Amino acid sequence: ACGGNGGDGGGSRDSIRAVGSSTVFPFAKAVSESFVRSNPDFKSPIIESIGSGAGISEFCKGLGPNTPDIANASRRMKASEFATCGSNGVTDIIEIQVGLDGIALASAQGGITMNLTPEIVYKALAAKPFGKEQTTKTWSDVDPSLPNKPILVYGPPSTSGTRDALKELVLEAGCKTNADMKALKDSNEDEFKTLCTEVRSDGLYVDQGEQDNLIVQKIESNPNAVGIFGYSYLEENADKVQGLNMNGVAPTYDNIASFAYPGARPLYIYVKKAHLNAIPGLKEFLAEWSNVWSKDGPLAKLGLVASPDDVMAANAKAVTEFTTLDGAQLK
Amino acid sequence: MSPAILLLLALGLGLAGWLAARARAWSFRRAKPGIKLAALPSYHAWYVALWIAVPVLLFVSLWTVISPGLITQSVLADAAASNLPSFGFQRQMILNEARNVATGAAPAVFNPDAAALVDPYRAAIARYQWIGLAVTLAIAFMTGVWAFLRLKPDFTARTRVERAVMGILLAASLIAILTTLGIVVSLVVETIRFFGMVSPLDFLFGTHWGPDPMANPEVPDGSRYGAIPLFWGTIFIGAIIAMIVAIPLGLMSAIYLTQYATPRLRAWLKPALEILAGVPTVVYGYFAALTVAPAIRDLGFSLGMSNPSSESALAAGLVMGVMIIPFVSSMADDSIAAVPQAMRDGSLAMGATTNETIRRVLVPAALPGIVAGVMLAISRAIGETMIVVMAASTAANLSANPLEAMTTVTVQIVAMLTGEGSFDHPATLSAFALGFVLFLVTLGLNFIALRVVKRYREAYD
Amino acid sequence: MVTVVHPNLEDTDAKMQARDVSVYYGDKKAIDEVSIDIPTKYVTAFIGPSGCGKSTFLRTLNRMNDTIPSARVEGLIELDGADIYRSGMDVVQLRARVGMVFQKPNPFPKSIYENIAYGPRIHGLAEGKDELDAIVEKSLQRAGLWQEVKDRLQDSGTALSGGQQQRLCIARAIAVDPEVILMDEPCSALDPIATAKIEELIDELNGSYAIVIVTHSMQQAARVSQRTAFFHLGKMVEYGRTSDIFTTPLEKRTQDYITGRYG
Amino acid sequence: MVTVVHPNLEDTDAKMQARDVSVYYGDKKAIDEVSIDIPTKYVTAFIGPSGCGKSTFLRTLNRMNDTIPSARVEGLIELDGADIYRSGMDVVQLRARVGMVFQKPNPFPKSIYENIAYGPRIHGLAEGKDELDAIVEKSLQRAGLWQEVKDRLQDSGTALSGGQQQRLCIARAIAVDPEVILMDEPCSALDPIATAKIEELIDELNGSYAIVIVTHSMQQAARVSQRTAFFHLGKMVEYGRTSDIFTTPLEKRTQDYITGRYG
Amino acid sequence: MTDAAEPTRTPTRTAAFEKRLQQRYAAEKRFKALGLGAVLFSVGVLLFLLVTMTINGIGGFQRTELTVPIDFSQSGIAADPVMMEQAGAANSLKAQGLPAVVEFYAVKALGEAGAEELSATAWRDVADAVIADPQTLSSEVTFNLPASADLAAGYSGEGSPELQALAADLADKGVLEKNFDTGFLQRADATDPQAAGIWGALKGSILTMIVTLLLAFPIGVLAALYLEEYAPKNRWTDVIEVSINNLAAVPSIIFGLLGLAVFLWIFPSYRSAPLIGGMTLALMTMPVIVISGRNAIKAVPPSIRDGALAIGASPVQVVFHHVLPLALPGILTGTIIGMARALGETAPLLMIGMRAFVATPPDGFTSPATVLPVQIFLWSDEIDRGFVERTSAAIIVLLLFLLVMNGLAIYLRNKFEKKW
Ligand SMILES: Nc1ncnc2c1ncn2[C@@H]1O[C@H](COP(=O)(O)OP(=O)(O)OP(=O)(O)O)[C@@H](O)[C@H]1O
Ligand SMILES: Nc1ncnc2c1ncn2[C@@H]1O[C@H](COP(=O)(O)OP(=O)(O)OP(=O)(O)O)[C@@H](O)[C@H]1O
Ligand SMILES: [Mg+2]
Ligand SMILES: [Mg+2]
Ligand SMILES: O=P([O-])([O-])[O-]
Repeated sequence: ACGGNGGDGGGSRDSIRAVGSSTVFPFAKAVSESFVRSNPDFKSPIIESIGSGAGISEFCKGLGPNTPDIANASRRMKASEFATCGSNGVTDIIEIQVGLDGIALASAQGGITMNLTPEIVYKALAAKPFGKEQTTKTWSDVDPSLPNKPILVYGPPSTSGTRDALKELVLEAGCKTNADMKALKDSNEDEFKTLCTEVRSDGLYVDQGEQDNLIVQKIESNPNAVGIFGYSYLEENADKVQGLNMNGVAPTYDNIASFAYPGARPLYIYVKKAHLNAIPGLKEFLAEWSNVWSKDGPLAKLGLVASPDDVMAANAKAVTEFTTLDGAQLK
Repeated sequence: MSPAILLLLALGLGLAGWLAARARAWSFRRAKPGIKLAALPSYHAWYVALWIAVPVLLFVSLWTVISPGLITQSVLADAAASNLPSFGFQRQMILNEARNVATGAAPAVFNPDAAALVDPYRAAIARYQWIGLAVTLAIAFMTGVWAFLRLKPDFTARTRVERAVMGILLAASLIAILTTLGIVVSLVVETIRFFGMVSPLDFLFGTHWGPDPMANPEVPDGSRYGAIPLFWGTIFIGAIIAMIVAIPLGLMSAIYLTQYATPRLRAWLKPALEILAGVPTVVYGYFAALTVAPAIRDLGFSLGMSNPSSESALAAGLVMGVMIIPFVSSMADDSIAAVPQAMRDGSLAMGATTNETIRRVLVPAALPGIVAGVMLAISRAIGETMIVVMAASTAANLSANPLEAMTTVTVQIVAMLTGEGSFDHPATLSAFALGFVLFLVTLGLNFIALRVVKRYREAYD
Repeated sequence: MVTVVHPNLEDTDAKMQARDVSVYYGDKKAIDEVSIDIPTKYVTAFIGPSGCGKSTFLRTLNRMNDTIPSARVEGLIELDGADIYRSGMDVVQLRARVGMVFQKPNPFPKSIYENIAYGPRIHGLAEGKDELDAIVEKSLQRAGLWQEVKDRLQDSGTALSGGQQQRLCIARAIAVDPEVILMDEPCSALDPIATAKIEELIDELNGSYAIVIVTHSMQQAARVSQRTAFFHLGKMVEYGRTSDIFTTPLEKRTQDYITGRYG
Repeated sequence: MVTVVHPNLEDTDAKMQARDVSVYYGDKKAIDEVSIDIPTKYVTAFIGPSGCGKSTFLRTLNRMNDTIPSARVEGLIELDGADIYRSGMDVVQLRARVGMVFQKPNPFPKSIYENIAYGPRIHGLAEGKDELDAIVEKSLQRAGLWQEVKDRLQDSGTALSGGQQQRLCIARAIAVDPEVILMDEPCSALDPIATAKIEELIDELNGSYAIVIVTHSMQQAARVSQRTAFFHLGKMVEYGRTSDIFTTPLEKRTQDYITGRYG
Repeated sequence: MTDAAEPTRTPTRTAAFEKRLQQRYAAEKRFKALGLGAVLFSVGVLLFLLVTMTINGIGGFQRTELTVPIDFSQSGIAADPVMMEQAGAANSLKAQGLPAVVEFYAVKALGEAGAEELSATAWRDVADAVIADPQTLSSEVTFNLPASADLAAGYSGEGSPELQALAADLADKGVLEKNFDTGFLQRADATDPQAAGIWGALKGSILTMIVTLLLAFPIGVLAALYLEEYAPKNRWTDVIEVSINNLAAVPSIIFGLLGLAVFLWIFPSYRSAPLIGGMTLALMTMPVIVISGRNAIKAVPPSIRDGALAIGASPVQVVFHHVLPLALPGILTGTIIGMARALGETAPLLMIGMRAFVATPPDGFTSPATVLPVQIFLWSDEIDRGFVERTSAAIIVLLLFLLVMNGLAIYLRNKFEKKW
């Protein structure tokens, strides 16, 4: 909040700061650990999990020691965010796709099982499914073929990229199965967004804060609950929770890597080029990412799905050459 | 020069002044044996020492603020600085790096640009070090000599030194006011900003809570900021469930410990209660989330609920109640102890049993104190954070079912502010408004309670 | 026995009898082998300099010193011939039979009515409101307070004047229908007019109850009592008819005290 | 002036002079226009019933009542002719010159040595350890305590008996070489033997210091003092040679008090 | 007190009275039992809490390790002692293929499946050993290397059946066991419960407490002295008094808001630093010290002050020579209790960012850090069974500190109670 470099308040900072996605958080932590052990000269990076949206908004506040060097994101930066960044002087941004993740819908091992489709999820979670009052209380209210169990979904909060992915990849897709809605998209984009992506707030969808771990804990202790979180958490806790099929496809490594599972999405980190020379170790930190993101690397053990080879190669280049992001590519 | 060294210098100069002045005072005595000094030599010494150390310290703090700027300026004037990048932050970083190497804070430069600047930095630092040192010495010398010259046999050094001491004491007690002011100002400023975006009516009387931190701050949606469910959750967990646990248990514990327990037993049980009071809330929270909440969920199932919440208000409330027990107990203990022995004797002499005496005489007589204690306990409970953060929900439900999930004011403050607080979004600012409400309510409770306790204690004195 | 008992003291019914009673606070002996008969029909006064053990001895008579953890009683004290310190003795019952009034008036912070009704209620002496009302009225009347408070029975007992409070305490003691009433300097916190009222009251109660009164005022002892015991340094020095003690003390210490030589 | 001063009182050097001194606690007048000369060479006793203002007046003499926020002094008090309540008066100096000993012995919870050495140290009366040792020894000797404590100067002052503690306090007061010593019932917490020692000590100190002693024992006043002032209800009723006051009191109230009619 | 049921009691009143008396004594017994029950419930909860934490926590002080003998003489890895002194030593060993060597011997000792479950960073432990003593490179050494978190879970009877079977198998072979983990007290936070340690948070706590103590103690004591000894009775001092009493009862999270809005606004770059944490907690602790300090000062008998004043000590001398030394034990007791509370405080520190993940212990007052209670909070959100144990272990460490502090306070209080 304080401006400039005046006096001591502006000060300097000699450790890397990365904020943002809770999905990327465990990977960033692991990279940070690995970085510190390989480079004992540098200070440990400080990583905070505040959600992709909040992370990017913080990232875009400007340059300098009081803003983070890296934003972790479980979705791509939006054009609007890029514009905000630019207007705050954050113009040269390096975008690195560190891998893939899927949003997984899951329940406890031995808990409720369903074969979901985006449409079902949309109908169960929307504030106003297809513009009508939300009345469903049980899954069988949504679709008679589903079990007669109460709807209780723990999911990501609005600051998170996982929520954005949920909106884009699942809810909107489910919404568009309705012809009216599809038509609405062209006629009134705003209305469409509201109707298709607004999540119910009557307590059946519980927004669990920036802690995917907690969601896992919650559904583990409640066999009727469904959780929505990154695939990596599913993989990490395979003994406790099970993925729910979507369109008949199970959330597995291969299905995500092949984009067969509808919830697959890339994970990014955004880096301020201007900070590269200013923050000791930042370059090495980026290099560390590329050291560990391979398919048989340590991050894969934590549940990161490696990017396809060509993408990985391109990003490995970005890590060494610091190619900056062109805003025009963004949506 | 590092502040630590300047600080040591100030102290050293002060010490020198101290010794010199003391010697001077003794010399008065030796010059005229039998003369009575108006103050002890050590007070003369302190007088001079203060006159040296205080101005030097003031100068040193000023110098530590301005000298880096001066140094940087002189480095920037150096030729080697001409090819620095124009971007302020990066340039600053390079400069910092060079300075760190020059001062020995860092072993080597990461950035080649910085390497060229290390020597100019060394030179500039050395130059300003000397300047700083010279000014420091000059100040010390001037003030020291001035003070020294004032020393006379009849100089009332003690009164002056003591006046300085009193000033320090007064300043220390003013910090309390500053803190209160700091709290009020920081809360009020942000709360006003919040109410500039969201109407206080929506906030205080709305029944839907669902701030969206990603929403556009320019067009805040007041209907998402209705805090009634939070207030209800706070009251339900902290003032109802927790108190249902804490009041009877705390009161009975106090009664047992003060009226029944043998001194030996009390010597063991009282510290145990004190330990209970000393357990950090995060541990209670962990206990609530890990042990109590699942148990309550199972209870919900066994009661035939189809889907009991695993973050029920009951779990948080129960554990919070346990946390409050020692607090209620010690307040009740105090109030009962304040009832004069004569009351107890009077009742016993009528042939009342101990429990009749307690229930019909002691507790009614101690009631104002106990009620005040309960008010303090409630204020403690509604301000408690970690237990509810860990065991209660973030879902803002307006329900009277203790097995349902509920959220509280403190949970939402933490939820809105952990991570980066960007102070221009109503979602973030709402935390300050919530904090302000919490502050006012606890303040009111405390104020009334402390008044009651005080008045009531005086009544029996 | 150290006590000098006046020879011309006729035998009377003894309501309570103490034999070789010693009281200790921890290791300290506060009462040293005191023996005395408390007669049924008279007022007995305990006098003596401050700290001589008057209060201590008085409190042994209804076991109020059970409330002091360090206090320990040796010897025998009987009420109607039954040892009150025997194991199995019911203290609650004892105290209902041996009432007590304290130095500083200590009404409960409740209404006047409740102050009186408290005892009968806990002991179940009244069945129904009417009986209770009757007890309250009778007790207040006996204590000479009825006229003054009958219109404000619901006012707090602490709102009364000091003298009224003390009479309230006496009424409270009477309400449970005791056999003995112990009074520990009941007037020392009162002004002369209130004191006179209390003395009058004691005169009236005399005969219905065995009354023991501790006082530091020899005049008061002379006025209200028929028997007087003089205590000194934990010992009972002299005991006899009040008139005898004040006119013809047998012991030098008694005489010194009565003539104001110490105290 | 309300005070009756005995006519045959010869003029002596007055160390301190009080003129029309009144002392208020808040609105309450505790001392009412008292005027008295404290002679340099004698012991002056203040006597009077409890609450009559003896302590209050004594404390005005070294401004110890400055420590009571509600206390306010009117009138003039002079030490060697200089007003001690004038603005600019250094209270610390005053108290070093006018020492005080309290009713309850109040040694500091430090060693005996430190108790005595404290005053000389803060006033800078000794240069070096030897001088200080000498002062400590001399003060203890004057207070008649040296023989008893010389082998255990490092023991805590609070470990002494009551009488020894009180003598320690007197030694402590002497150590700063005062001109006046004020004593407020110095023996009331002591047994007769310790009292006798203190009285002996006062006799010895008499002549070297102006001594004022408050006492509730007329015998003590008669024994140790040469001048006596009788206080009653805040007024000084009578002042004169001790022998005169006790044998031929001029005022009825004085006579009543001396003969034990009240108090 | 006498026993009600004793038959020797002679009835002296009506039968109804007697009967009622029985009931009253029964009520007395019930009431007493209720009171005892209340106390025992509280004590029981305390014991239950302590026992659960201890049982869970024992595991947290251990680490599941695999035994791997490595014969370096065959490995072809060289290290000259000089280079081993330098910072990049581990990287140099990595470049020479140390991870591969470790893996080779792991496969040899544990089989393919077993080697898979060696922690990904196990080679670093080997590297550390080599750096500590380059001589190892010429001999055969047996290492106890951390197993993966999954295998550790399997060994504890959790997780997938395959891993449980593998763990049982390895344990049978004697190459898998739980050992006391000295590193737990030396390392900082980590993603892998097997690698996580408490020292980072502990050091953060210590640094924070130092700042708190240095600020709160002198300010609190001086303020207490002023208010109790010198303050004139006027509106200003009333305001000070009321503020202090109220501050003592303000919820701690409000202090967090203050820290966030004021301290972090002045020093934005010290986010997450013990300095800011300590300042925030100092404001919270100061009123506690003032209040207990005032009580301790009040307990010094006025006769001591009178005695000193009467020999000509100035008010300042009276206080610093007599009152303060006598009140000090009481003040210290209050300070310790206040510090213990600060040590257990979590919420305000969450507000000022002391919840970030930092993989190394802080190296100063201004470097980002976390503290013990916050670490507990963070770990409590982890689902891994390993973290459940680590959390309990961290709680044990925290409780030990608090017990010691509270014990010290109680001891001080008892020792110096009623000296006069
Ligand atoms: N609770 C107690 N613990 C220890 N000693 C006590 C206690 N109560 C009284 N004493 C001591 O026992 C002795 C007798 O005290 P008691 O109160 O009986 O005297 P008293 O004659 O009633 O005096 P007073 O006229 O002052 O009331 C005294 O020395 C007193 O200090
Ligand atoms: N600090 C005070 N505040 C208000 N009134 C006081 C204070 N100290 C004494 N008094 C009142 O002033 C009057 C004189 O008190 P003082 O202590 O001087 O009497 P005294 O002659 O020394 O009595 P004693 O023989 O009991 O010591 C008394 O009525 C007393 O109540
Ligand atoms: Mg008595
Ligand atoms: Mg007095
Ligand atoms: O925390 P997110 O990964 O969902 O942004």
